[in-house]
Amino acid sequence: MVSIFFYLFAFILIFSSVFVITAKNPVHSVFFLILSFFNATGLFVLMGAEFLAMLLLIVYVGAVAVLFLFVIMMLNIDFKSLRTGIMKNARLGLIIGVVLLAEIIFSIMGMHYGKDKILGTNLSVVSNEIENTRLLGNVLYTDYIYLFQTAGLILLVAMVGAIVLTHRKRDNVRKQDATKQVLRNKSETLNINDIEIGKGA
Amino acid sequence: MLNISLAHYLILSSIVFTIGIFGVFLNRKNLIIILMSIELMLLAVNINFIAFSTHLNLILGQVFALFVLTVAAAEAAIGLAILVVFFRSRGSIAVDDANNMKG
Amino acid sequence: MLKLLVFLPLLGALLSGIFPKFIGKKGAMYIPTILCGISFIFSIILLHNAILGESYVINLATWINSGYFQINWALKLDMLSSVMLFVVMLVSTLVHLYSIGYMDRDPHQARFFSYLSLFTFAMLMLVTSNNFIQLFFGWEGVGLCSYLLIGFWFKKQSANAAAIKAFLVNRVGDLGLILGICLIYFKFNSLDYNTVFESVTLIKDNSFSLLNIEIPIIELCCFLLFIGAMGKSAQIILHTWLADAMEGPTPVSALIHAATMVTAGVFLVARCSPIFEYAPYALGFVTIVGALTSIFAAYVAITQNDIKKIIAYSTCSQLGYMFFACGVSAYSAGMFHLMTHAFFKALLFLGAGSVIHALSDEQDIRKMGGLYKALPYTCVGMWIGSLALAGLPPFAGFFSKDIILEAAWASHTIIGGFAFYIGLLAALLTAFYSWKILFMVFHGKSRGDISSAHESPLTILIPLTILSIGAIFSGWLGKPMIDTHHDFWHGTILILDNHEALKNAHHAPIWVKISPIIVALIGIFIAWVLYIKRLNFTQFLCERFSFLYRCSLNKLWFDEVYEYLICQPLKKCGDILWKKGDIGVIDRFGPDGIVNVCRKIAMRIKSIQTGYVYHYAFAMFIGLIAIFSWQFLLLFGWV
Amino acid sequence: MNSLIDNSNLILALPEIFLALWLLIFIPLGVYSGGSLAVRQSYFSLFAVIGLLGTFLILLSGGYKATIAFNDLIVSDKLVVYMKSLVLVAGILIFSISERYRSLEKLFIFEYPVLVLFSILGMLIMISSNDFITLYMGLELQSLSLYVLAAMKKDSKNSSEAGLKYFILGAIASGFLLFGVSLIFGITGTTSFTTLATSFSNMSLNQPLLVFAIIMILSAMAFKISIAPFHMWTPDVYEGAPTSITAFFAVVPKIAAFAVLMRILFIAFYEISFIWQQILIVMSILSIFVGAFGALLQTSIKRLMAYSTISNVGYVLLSLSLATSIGLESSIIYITIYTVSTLGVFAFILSMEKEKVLLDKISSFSGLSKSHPFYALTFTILLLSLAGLPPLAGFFAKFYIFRSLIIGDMLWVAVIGILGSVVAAYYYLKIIKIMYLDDSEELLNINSNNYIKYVLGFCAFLVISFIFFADSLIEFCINISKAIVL
Amino acid sequence: MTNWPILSLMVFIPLFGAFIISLIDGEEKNIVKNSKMVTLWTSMVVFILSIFLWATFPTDPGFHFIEEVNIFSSVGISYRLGVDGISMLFVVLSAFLVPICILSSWKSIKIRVKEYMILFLILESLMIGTFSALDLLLFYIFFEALLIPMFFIIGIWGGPRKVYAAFKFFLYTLAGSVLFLLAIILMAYHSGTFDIRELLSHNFSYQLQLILWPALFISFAVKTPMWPFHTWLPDAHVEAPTAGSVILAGVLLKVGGYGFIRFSIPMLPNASEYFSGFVFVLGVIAVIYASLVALMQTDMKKLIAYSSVAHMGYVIIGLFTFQQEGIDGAIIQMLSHGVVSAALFLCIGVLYDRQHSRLISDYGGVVEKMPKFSLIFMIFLLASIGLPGTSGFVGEVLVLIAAYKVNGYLALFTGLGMILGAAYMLWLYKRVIFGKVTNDKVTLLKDLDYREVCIFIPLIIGVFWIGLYPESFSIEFRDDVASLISNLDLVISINNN
Repeated sequence: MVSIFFYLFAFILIFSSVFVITAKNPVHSVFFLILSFFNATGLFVLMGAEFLAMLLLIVYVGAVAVLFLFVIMMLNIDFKSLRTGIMKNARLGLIIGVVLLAEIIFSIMGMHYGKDKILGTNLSVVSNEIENTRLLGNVLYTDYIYLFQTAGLILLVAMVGAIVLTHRKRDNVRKQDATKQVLRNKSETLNINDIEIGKGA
Repeated sequence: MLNISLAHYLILSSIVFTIGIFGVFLNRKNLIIILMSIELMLLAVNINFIAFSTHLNLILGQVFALFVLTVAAAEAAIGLAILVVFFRSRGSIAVDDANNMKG
Repeated sequence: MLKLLVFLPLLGALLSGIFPKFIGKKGAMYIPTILCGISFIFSIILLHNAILGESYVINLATWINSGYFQINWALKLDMLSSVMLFVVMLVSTLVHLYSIGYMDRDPHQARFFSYLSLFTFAMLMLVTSNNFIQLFFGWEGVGLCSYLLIGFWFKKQSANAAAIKAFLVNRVGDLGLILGICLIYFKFNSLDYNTVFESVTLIKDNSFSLLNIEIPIIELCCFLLFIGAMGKSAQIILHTWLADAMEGPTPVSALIHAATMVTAGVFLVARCSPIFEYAPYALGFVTIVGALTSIFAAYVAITQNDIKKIIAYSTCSQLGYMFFACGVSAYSAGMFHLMTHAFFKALLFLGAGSVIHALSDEQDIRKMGGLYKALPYTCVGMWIGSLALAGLPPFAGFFSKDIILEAAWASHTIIGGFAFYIGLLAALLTAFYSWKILFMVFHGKSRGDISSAHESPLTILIPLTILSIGAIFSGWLGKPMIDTHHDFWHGTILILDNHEALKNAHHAPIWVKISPIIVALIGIFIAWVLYIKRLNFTQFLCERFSFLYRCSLNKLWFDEVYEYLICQPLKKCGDILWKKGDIGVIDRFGPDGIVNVCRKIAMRIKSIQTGYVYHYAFAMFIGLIAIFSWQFLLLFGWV
Repeated sequence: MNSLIDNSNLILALPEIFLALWLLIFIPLGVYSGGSLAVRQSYFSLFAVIGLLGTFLILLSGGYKATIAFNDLIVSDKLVVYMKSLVLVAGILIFSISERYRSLEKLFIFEYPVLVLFSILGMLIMISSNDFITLYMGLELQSLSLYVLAAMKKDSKNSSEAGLKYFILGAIASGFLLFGVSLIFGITGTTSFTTLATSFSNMSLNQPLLVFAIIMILSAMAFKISIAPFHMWTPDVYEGAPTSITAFFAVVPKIAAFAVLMRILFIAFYEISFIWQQILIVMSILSIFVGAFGALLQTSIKRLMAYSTISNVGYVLLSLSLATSIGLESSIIYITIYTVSTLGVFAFILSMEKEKVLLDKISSFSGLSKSHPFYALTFTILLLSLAGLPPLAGFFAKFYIFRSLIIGDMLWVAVIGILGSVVAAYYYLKIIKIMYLDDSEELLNINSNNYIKYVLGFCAFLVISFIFFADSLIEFCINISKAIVL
Repeated sequence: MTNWPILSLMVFIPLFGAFIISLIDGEEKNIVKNSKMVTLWTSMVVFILSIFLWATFPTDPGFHFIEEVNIFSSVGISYRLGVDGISMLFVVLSAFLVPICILSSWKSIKIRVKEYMILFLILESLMIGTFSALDLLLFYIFFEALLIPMFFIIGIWGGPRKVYAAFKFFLYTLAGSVLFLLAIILMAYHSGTFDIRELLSHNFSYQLQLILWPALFISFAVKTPMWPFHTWLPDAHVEAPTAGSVILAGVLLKVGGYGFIRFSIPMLPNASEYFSGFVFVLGVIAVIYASLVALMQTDMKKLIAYSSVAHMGYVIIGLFTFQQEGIDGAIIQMLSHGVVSAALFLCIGVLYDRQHSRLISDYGGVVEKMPKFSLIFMIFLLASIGLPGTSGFVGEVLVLIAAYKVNGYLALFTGLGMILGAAYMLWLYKRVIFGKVTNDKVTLLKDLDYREVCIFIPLIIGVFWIGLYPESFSIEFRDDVASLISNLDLVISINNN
């Protein structure tokens, strides 16, 4: 049962990943990315990491992927020109990639943990008495409090950075400045001219 | 085949990782796809972490994956922001156009 | 006294060389002359002392001191050196005196006298040295002065060329000499004459092998020394400079290129007689070279037209005589001839100088003739000189040349015999060209404008007179030199008992003794016929034997051969090495080449840096895979 | 459940905490402050510098005690303190010399100092990390700030391009790092350096996956310190980024990355040095040569400095690859001297301007020796030091590197390395030539800024007088390395 | 024997002088004048100190006037100064030439006088440091640092191709010497010390010597320069200002020879012996090749430069004979060459100052206008040829003699340089000084003035002093050389058995 799901998820994951990088239209890519994430979520669940699976869905599918879509839409890109992309060094890259993959797979086959070979042993989820989320929570705010805070800082940096980069002051855009409005007084704004009768235009 | 071992996950993740790398350097026209490829790479890493975490029964792997997820999100935000800046200055997001500086 | 003798000329040289303005024009001429005169007087006294058996060495200072190589500045007085001192100082003083008159129109007298005195000093250092290195000092010193004096008229290209030639040819000889000295030092660990001469017997059997031939060290040593002598004494092969050296002022030719410097080679051989005596092959070589030079130079001399060149070749020829005398172990005969030759050859040169001076620097004898009226004293002087040169009794040359030929004959070797007959033939030619000069210059019709010719001033005539007297009487006076019963040389010349040429010479048959006179007379007769009697016959002979004539006229093309075989190739070689070697190869493949390679690499790296981000990513990826694959293969032992 | 937030843990992280808090005050301050831009800017800079100074003081007051805190996540020892001090001092100096440039380029926004401070915070975290997770978080904190900083000059095409390239390649590099770390985690079951150090003793070491993991991690670190073949981003980013940020790039992150690399190599992977030694040697020689040759034909001073950096870090890595105490010590010395020299060079670069535009072309320095002898002289001294000529500091830096190589029995590597330094000498010399030997048609205008002048003079002085105080520094570095490698 | 640090004073007084000059400020004219004066007096003080050093120098072998201060105690590097008879003379030579250089550039340097003077003083300090360093690394520091001021002197005040020449000089010598640095480290690593005195008595293994020797050789061979590493020299000489050439030829080339005698031979005796044949071949090639090339030069400075190559060939041959005569000769030859080539460059500088040309073809008949100059030029030329009585001879004859001891052919080929040397030098003299005046400019030449004569007089004295009484020099180093050779023989015989 697990294996069927694994292969299902795995194959969809791989294929959708391939489409992510080959799709001509970036919008399609984003959708394939979302598909990949969904499958990854499935795999996470298979491995017993329910919290992370949910997190992946919420953060990635819910936020990041949407961000991608948003940017794509915002930038008003001429999709036609993007279609002409040719993969010039594809063949060389493919060969090298296959070599790398072969080497990694070969290495994985020979992997040890300690002195034991790990190949072939079933990846079984050990059922703990504490559920996954609680387990994470337990260590996250204690053992890893330092990192947790750091992560916060990283997010802050991301925010600051994103604002710095994308925020523009446009000169021709009128903005409402409440302080200025309140501080207005008569003498500055009003000019009362004493116009003689009959001479006004 | 039906025995899904750690190796299966690892191989899967390495394939995804490789696809991610491929996405970076095979793509000539679209910067956004590069960003997505990076997300794929990080996803592969997360699969690894979780697989090991399960295999070793150590929560550390999941913690690591959690932080990776967080950071990846921040990274995506920054990446997209830079992309936007780039687009504004060049009017294009083609990778080919980003070669003002070379040599 | 010896010290004063040697250094007074130096003082003179420095005074007129460095402070010409201070001592004035006259002073620059007279002071060196007077100083030389004083030295000359000293030299007479010293000669007298030496004849009485005095001999000593004055150590002045350390010169070079390194390991066993310990050389002192020293002055050595013995018989050999005192004779040389006398000859040198006599001629030098006379030439100084002569030059006062001769150079009166030259703007650079001070320089000239400075050079002359410097030369005298160098020659004295050479003569009085107690070791080979100081000898070399003098040797090179005289070479330098010769160079300076030949090139005295620096505006003349030919003079400059001649000066350089003289120096360089001498240098070739000097290289031989210095190598010889090196060899002596190598074997004897000393360069003092005494030490070396005393220990010659110790190494006479040492030998080394060259191309499987065992060559005794001592032979090589003498051979090298003799190469030095050849250069300085203008022996064949290295003779080319002497004729060209006549570009210098005539007094110079008289002093340096006739009487003193060129005889240094003979002096060297005589000085080294203790070594040469143990080197029979080297002696044979000396004989052959001497003989060949004597005939070759005489042969060339007969067709030359420049009065000084004829005398120069004559000098060359006479030096040949001296050498083959030394070659047959008759060193004293050589020295004897050296002395007499100094007189008559200086006389001839000074006479020729007088002629030239009178004719305003005209040297071509074809443009002279009938000068005996205008220059009577000079004419007499030249006659005396020529008679002495031709070896006619009772003039000085007779005695010395005679003994040389007799010694050659008496050595009873093939080489000696060869030298004898060659010497006779040369004597014939000598007489011929001597009278050719006399006839063409002083007698017959005048062929050029000689109306302005007038007798030279007293400063020129006095030296001529003194030298004439010397040319007549020095043969008598010098006779004791070759006396085999009484050791005139006080042991400074060593002759081994089995080399008894000189002893036997006195017992030579009468035809041997007379033949030189006869051939000389024949030579004079022929000259008379050709240049007084039947002038057109000369023309005929030239055409009849045109090959021989051209050979002689062109000096056997030695200069040309040297030019094409040595000078040109060397220059070409230098040019090739510079343009092709340095610039074309070393720079091109060395620094510049490396720079270019670096530039290429830099271009390559620049071109890799394309600016495309996917290329950068690709590079990272490739790097990763390359490293991993390398390690991967390493891990499985496949690399 | 025991809380980790106790004194012993907090004291160790106090500099970071202080800096983080300072930042948290800074951001609202920046957002809500009024007044003109120029005035604000100078206040912000001052504020940032004070923050850094405060951090530095707190750091120094902590002492050198070697301890581990936060569940093995962070560590403090001499190396950490020294490297952090270097980072902070260099950070302060660069901050002060970049003031003028920022006013020139209108980089008045307060986010600039904020991001710089963030990146320094990231570096501090990196340096004191004792776990790959901490390392990763610190690295990312630093990198994300730097990506933004590189792209900060929004109106400049080059700046955004630089940011983009740096970001993409940096992200790939962190992907590599993570993949490697995940494998290490899988193989050993831990990511803590100290635990890793002991875990290799009872496992099979000849598995390719371990090698692969290490290569992945090393590649990522190589990227951060711009070691060939992971250096490609360096010239472009140096050129494109705002010059003050380039100065920052050239010095500060390198120190942090090296500090953490030292920790990885000499603590975590020390047992398995046979795996990484060869790899590092090859990579460092490659980068020595890429750096040396790549710079030869450059016309932009910033690009040239990028290649110079590549070549210099090659030397540091070379001596690290020895896996000996002497190697470690000489690389610390080298980094110190490199920091000073490069700082000075960038102080110079930041002061060269003409008509309100910073000069980038080397050729525009021609005749500088006549118009501005002080700048020309100090710059020359710094360049000669970088070229490794005695008696300047750079010479001793190289001397120690080669000494460690020879002691480590790597003579041929030393020969190759030293030849690279000759090639490198050429392009430094070329700059000197332009300043002293070429005649200028136009004079430069250097608005004298005392900060820059002081920093320049100070660096040049240090470089010259290194020979006099070197002994104590070297002694100190030896102590540091002895504490790490026994 | 004195207690005060005379060597340090000699090293630091010029630096102090340079510092003083850098403080000079005010009107342009005054700056120029004052900096010249300060430089001159500083260098004179150093020269006087060097004379004092020489005068009080003990004759017993070994190092004297030793000073020692630890600098890098952790590595074992110290500031150690000290001289033995050999190096002392080079110190004197350096101190002697600098004032002459300053005087010679009194008028010819017109731009950036202040910097020029500063650089010269730094150069002096470094030269003296090089010769008096007793620490291997300290030696290297001085040795290498010499490049910097020289680079600027060639580069700023040089001729039209100054940039090329300066770069070639700098990079060539740098490339040559970097391997020396590695060798130093290796030597120190194996012997455990940087102290030259200890290293001299340390016995390196044969294998190690064979590795070290080439590294040292390349470094010194470039500096010397030996064929085929010589091509930087003509360029550097031609482009350098006169005083630069003087220092280059007079002192810097000697550093190479000094290196051989101080390091290569005594520290690596077996390797030196092993490679001596190779060195001889290079030396002979240098002598003949450089002489032939010199023959064809059209530029006077280049000619002299090539003659330097030939003369240094003698030096190298002399050194590697391992004979007392050879090494003595080589040292004397170096001293002599230091004086003579310096003087020859000054002579050419005199002409160049007047006519701004160094081409032989631009001259001819100079003697008419400049008799004093011609005389002086002649003296140095003859010294260069190696006429007995001048300084050139002593060294040459000793080298030849030692060469003969090793191999007759070596002496023969070396001796050929004598002939060729005379050929190119005399030909040069003929073309420049003699002959008719063909160039209008020559008629405008003025003879030497008072200052220039003052420059040449000490050099003339030097030439004759060395030539006539070399004992006063050789007495200083003879015993040092003797002990060196006895050590050498000992070590070689031990290792051969």
